[in-house]
Amino acid sequence: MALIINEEQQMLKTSAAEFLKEKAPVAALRKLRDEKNQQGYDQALWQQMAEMGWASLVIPEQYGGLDFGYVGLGQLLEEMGRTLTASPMVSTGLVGAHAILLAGNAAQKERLLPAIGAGELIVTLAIDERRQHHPAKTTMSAVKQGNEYVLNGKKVFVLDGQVANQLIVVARTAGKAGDEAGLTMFLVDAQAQGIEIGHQQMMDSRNAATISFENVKAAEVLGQVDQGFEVLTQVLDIACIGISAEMLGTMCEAFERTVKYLKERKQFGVPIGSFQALQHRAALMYGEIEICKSMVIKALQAIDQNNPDLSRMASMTKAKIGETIRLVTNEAIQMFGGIGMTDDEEIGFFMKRARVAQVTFGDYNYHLDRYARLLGF
Amino acid sequence: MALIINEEQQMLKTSAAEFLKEKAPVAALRKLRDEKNQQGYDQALWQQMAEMGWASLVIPEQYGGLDFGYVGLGQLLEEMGRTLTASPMVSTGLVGAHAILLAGNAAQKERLLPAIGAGELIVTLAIDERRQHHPAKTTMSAVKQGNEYVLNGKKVFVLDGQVANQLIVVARTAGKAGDEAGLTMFLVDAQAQGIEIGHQQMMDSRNAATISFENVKAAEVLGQVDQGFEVLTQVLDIACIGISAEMLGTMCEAFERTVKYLKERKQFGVPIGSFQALQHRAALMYGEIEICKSMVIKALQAIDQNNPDLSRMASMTKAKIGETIRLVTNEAIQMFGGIGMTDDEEIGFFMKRARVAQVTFGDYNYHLDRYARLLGF
Amino acid sequence: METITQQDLDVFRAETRAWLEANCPESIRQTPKSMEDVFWGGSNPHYKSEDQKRWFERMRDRGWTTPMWPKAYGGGGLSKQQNKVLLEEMTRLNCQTPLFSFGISMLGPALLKFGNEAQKKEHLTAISRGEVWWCQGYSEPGAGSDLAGLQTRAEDMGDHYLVSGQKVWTSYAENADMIFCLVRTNPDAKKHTGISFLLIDMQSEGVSTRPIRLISGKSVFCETFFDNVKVPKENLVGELNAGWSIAKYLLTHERSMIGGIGDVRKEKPLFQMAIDAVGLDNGKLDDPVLRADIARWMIDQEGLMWTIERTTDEAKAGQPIGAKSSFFKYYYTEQNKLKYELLMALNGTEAAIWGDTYDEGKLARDFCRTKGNSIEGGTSEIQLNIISKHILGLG
Amino acid sequence: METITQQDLDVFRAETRAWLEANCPESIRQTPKSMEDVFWGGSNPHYKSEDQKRWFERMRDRGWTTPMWPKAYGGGGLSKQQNKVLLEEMTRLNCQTPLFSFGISMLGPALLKFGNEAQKKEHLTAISRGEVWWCQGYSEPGAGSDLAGLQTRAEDMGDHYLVSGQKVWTSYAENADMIFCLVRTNPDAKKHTGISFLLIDMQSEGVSTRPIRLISGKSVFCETFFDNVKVPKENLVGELNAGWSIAKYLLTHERSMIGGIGDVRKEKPLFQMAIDAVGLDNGKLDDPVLRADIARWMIDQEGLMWTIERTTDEAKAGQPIGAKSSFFKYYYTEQNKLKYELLMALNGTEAAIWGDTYDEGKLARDFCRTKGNSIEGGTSEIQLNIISKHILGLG
Repeated sequence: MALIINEEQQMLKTSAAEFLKEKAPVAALRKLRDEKNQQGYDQALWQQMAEMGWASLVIPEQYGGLDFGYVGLGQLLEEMGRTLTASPMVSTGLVGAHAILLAGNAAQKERLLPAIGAGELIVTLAIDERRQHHPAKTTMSAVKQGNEYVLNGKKVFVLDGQVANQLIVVARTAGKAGDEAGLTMFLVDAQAQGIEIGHQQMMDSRNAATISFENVKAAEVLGQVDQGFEVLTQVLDIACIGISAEMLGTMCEAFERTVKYLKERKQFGVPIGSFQALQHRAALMYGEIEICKSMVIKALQAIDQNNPDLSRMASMTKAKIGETIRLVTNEAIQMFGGIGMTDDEEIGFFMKRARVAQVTFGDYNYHLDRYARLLGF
Repeated sequence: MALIINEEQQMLKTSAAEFLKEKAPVAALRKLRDEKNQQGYDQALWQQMAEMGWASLVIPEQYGGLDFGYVGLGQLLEEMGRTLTASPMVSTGLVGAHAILLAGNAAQKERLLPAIGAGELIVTLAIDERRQHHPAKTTMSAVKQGNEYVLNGKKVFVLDGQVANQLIVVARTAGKAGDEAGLTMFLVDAQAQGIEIGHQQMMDSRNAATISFENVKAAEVLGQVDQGFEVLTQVLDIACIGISAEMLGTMCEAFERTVKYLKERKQFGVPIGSFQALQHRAALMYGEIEICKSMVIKALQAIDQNNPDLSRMASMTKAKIGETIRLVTNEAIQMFGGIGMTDDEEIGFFMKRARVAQVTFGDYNYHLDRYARLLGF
Repeated sequence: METITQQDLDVFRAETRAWLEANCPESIRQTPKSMEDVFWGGSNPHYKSEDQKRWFERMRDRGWTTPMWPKAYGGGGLSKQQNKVLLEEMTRLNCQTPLFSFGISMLGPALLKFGNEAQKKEHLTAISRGEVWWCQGYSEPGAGSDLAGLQTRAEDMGDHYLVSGQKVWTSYAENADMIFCLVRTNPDAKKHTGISFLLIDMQSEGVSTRPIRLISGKSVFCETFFDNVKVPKENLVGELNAGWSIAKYLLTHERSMIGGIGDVRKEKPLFQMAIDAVGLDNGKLDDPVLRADIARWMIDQEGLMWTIERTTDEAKAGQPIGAKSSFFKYYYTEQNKLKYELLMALNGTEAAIWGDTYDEGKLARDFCRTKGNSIEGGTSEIQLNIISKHILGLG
Repeated sequence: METITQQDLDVFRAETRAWLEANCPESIRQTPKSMEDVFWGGSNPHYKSEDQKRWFERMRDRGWTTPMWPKAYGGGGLSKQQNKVLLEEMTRLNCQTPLFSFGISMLGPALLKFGNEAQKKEHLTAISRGEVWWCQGYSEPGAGSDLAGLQTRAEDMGDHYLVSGQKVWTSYAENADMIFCLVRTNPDAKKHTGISFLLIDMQSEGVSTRPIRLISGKSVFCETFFDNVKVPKENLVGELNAGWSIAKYLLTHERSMIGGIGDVRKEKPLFQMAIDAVGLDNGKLDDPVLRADIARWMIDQEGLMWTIERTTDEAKAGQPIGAKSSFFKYYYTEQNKLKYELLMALNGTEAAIWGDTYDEGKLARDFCRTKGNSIEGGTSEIQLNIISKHILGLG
């Protein structure tokens, strides 16, 4: 398959770029932040996105979706990365919807997917329990009591957890921390008795929650009991690739703004972009970004093609993108100089978003290790 | 203690520099190589060095030495590093002499140290058994038979092994590979029955040997049976610091030649040293070399002061010096360009010596790991 | 200067020790937690405590807020050796510095070298006595690394200068009584030769300030605007159009301070913080990549500290330091940035918390703040240029 | 050019396949081990085997040593599509290239574009028929990255040029019959405008060569000296003083070849070599730092391959490649150097063995040789300059 996007995908990308530039530029994120918006995103905007089909882009037609494919979704995420648009696209459109799509039974899909697509339902994955992402190390307990399970434990860094309607909670029904077997996904109402949600503003001005579970009754299993790990892995692989596409947009925009600045800003009577040391550093970044672009489209195609190597591709993509966005946003601040350190200048927002995205669904070291593990070394 | 050398040490350094520049410049190493000299160094020159007391610089006066201290020895090694002088200074003057000094009994010291100091005896340590240095993983077996031990196994990368008179062989008298306990050092005559020495020319035009032992009878233990590891560690720490001093000289010389070349070589009508990208890379090297200089003198002083932290200092010094000499010699070739790739130009000799020195007594990764281990993380 | 015998010094040490023990309040014998906790002086002084006030006044009265300045200007008149003794004795008791100000650290040295008698008398005395809070006006939005490219103009109006323009990164300008500035007095001269060094009252008509919010949040930095501000002629320091040499003198001074000081706070070694965050697995940090990164950082950090030590020893032995301070500035700030990169990695998603206050998101905000280390006080690029030109002779 | 139908192509494919199967000897159906094993042609041809000779002659007689060149010049006259079919069918059988030469890859394209009819007739035919071994004379000791700074002079003596100067990095100059050169024909013009493209017989009086020994040992490179060498006027290609445009055309050609080809030898993936060298511990490479380094390298390498793939696809879709070949040249060579750094680390002291022959110290020597990758064919610095200027628009 050629590593280029087709006309339909290009049209979506272009129209998304125009829409976002107008409706959700970086200034909109700044506004959400300065207003201390606890929702973390603009509800009306999300509604509009849903109406355009963004939340149901990869959902099959039978559940009201567009079945447009992942390469297309990637273009959307990339454009949202460029404008740093805050929305439940990642938490719900990418992760929540996928968990239901891949693990849910027919009834669950029919009940939930159309609502997600319509922008009416926020469903987010509650998986991390400590600072480092490591699904197999999940310890949250789910003990069977009659027809129900009782959940106890704590989840952290739950994206949009403060406004979610439904939580997909990964808990341990068997085995011990470190075992891949024995994990189960539960669909839990966010209002359920025993749930306490602590809202947290993150560095990127988006929101996440710390959620504690005290004897929370969960009746609804998503997928198979004890067998959740495999489908969870698929969900997370797709999540990694999706967020990589978003990060690609963020790094491209940050880089382009930096190159523009290098051309405009004068020091010692010449544009600073005429200094060879900065030129070479810019050229190195250009190269790394080219590599990232190839990885993202290759990985997006791999989802569409059910490539059996998806996990390895997801990990290498997330790792490489994570390191490159670190490089690019750090260099951006340095090259903008004092101006880049001020909150008035937007470039800092890119570095902050980069930092949060880097640790979402596993950081560089996690994915580097996983990549090697998958190859058997 | 001030981190500077005193007048006596400075005098030694200056006179050594003059002597080496005249008697053993890089051209002398080239000559040894082109003549396919199997000894690997100039015997007459080594004799002269011994007469000047270089081989007995840190040997106590009672064994005919000068007891001049390690900071002094470091100056000598640094100057030898600048000229890439091939000699048994490392194999015998640094390592062999130290093993005897630290582990030997009075009789052994009296018998061997004056002969080493006089340049008459080559004593080298046979320790590595595979590509990676790792003393505790020694497997060569020494089995007691009456008053003797019988050695079986193979040693590789024995410095100057092809011309050594005596070998200090590290063998296992108890325990298993990985155990620190159970190692013993033996003094073995290089001509002993069952020893087969395979000569190898190394990348740096110096020599090392692969030595196999088949039922070799060893009667003479150096130090305590089964308890060799501790004293061996001391010997190797001193060896690491000594060779780091030599490497410091090599990197300084390579760097200075590179900076000189940057000023002389013209491209596009200007010296290439006027290009900012090269300037910044040179400035970065300058800084790393400054750090290396401080580490070497600090570590040399630590030997003189019996600093209990010597192992950690040895490992950090060898690690940092190894990475920096890699950087500096790689950059040297790149900055010399095509000329640097030719054998006619001497800069390549520096890179080659750097590569061998880097892996001598443990490479970067080994010492980085050891450093962390010693700090307990 | 008269020579002081060792005996004299011993006597001085004994007296000083006794005086400090008697006069430094207990609550002052600890390292201040932040720059917010130190006493800055000024026309509207703000003391953290009665003890702080008492300590300041006692030290001020001995001239020990500026121990080496001449007594005639409110200083202590101490010799270099005596000052060293005083500092050692203060360190022994962990006494806080009684007065911290840019007047002491920056303007003072400039006035001592370049000021006329009247200026010394007036301003040094006020600085010693903590009566005036000074801030610094060098940087401008259009200038940046090209400091000499500044555009703020001071026009000679006969009996006064008329100043218009804008300064940026004027730390604490909101609190300051006075500002020392570089201004352009000859717009036709080559850029380094048309600059003068001027003292301006912040209360003058036409001066206004605006705080700067950084990517890390609230900061002490401000922008300072001059809109046709009248400045008396006697406020010119040094010769007209010769301000650049004063600026250079102070910049070198500043760079060696930034590079040399190290982190004053005592904190756990990085590997210990790593163990706390990630834990050990079979005796090794439970992330082998981070383990190597941290080992590398610690080795470089210790190497840097030893290099500062070695350079100090070499300087004592008479070897010139030259442009080495640029290397220290470069390496120290790059190391500090890297340290925060590692702390972020160690703390994973927890490190991404921002919260509503600085303390809630301290790590993330400190991290953001470190990005400025390689920009302020001369960018890393400028330092590399200096090393390359002045140490290596490339150019 | 007439259009070829799919049906025609299918017929061509069937015929070609049958012919190759009948005419390509079994021993030729394998990848050559090194450049020493391929057939280079020349006036003193050296065949590795009878089969190699037979294969060359059969292909030559069909014009398939240069399949797309016109039949009039000894070529095969194939269309682009036919050539693609031929290559695919050769690949299918793993047939070796029958003739390898700089005449085919470099001089030929230049002559086709810039040569006159007589030159095409004479030289292209000889190249196709493998009768003349050409080498390239661009670089000079004083020039390096500044290729246009060349000093070799060709003076117009009325009926001939008189050439004096020195070339360096003239691969296989010792074996070559002819050399194509850049020479300075107008020393007074600006440096790019006084250069001409000249063909010189290596047998001429005054030409001498000296092999260059590299840091890796013996090499195919030579220095070539011209001492008042007479060159016939008809050996000028293109206009006088317009040689730089020919050189640029060929350089772009060369760069895209170097960047694009990748490693032709099939070898184990790096992680497998690492396992062989270091071994596994609990399923992970028994050196966590090397493990991470290798994972990083492999990720970048695969990313590079995908980027070549993507760029090819984009080019097919009509997006210009522009200066991207500079990026490929840069990244590919830096990756190759890094790979050898990792192989050296993996093999520890064993990698430091040099021995007496290239094979004994192969790894160490190959490693040394890779250091030239980022120098030859335009240094890494030059590539970064090009990316910065032509892709990013900085300058």
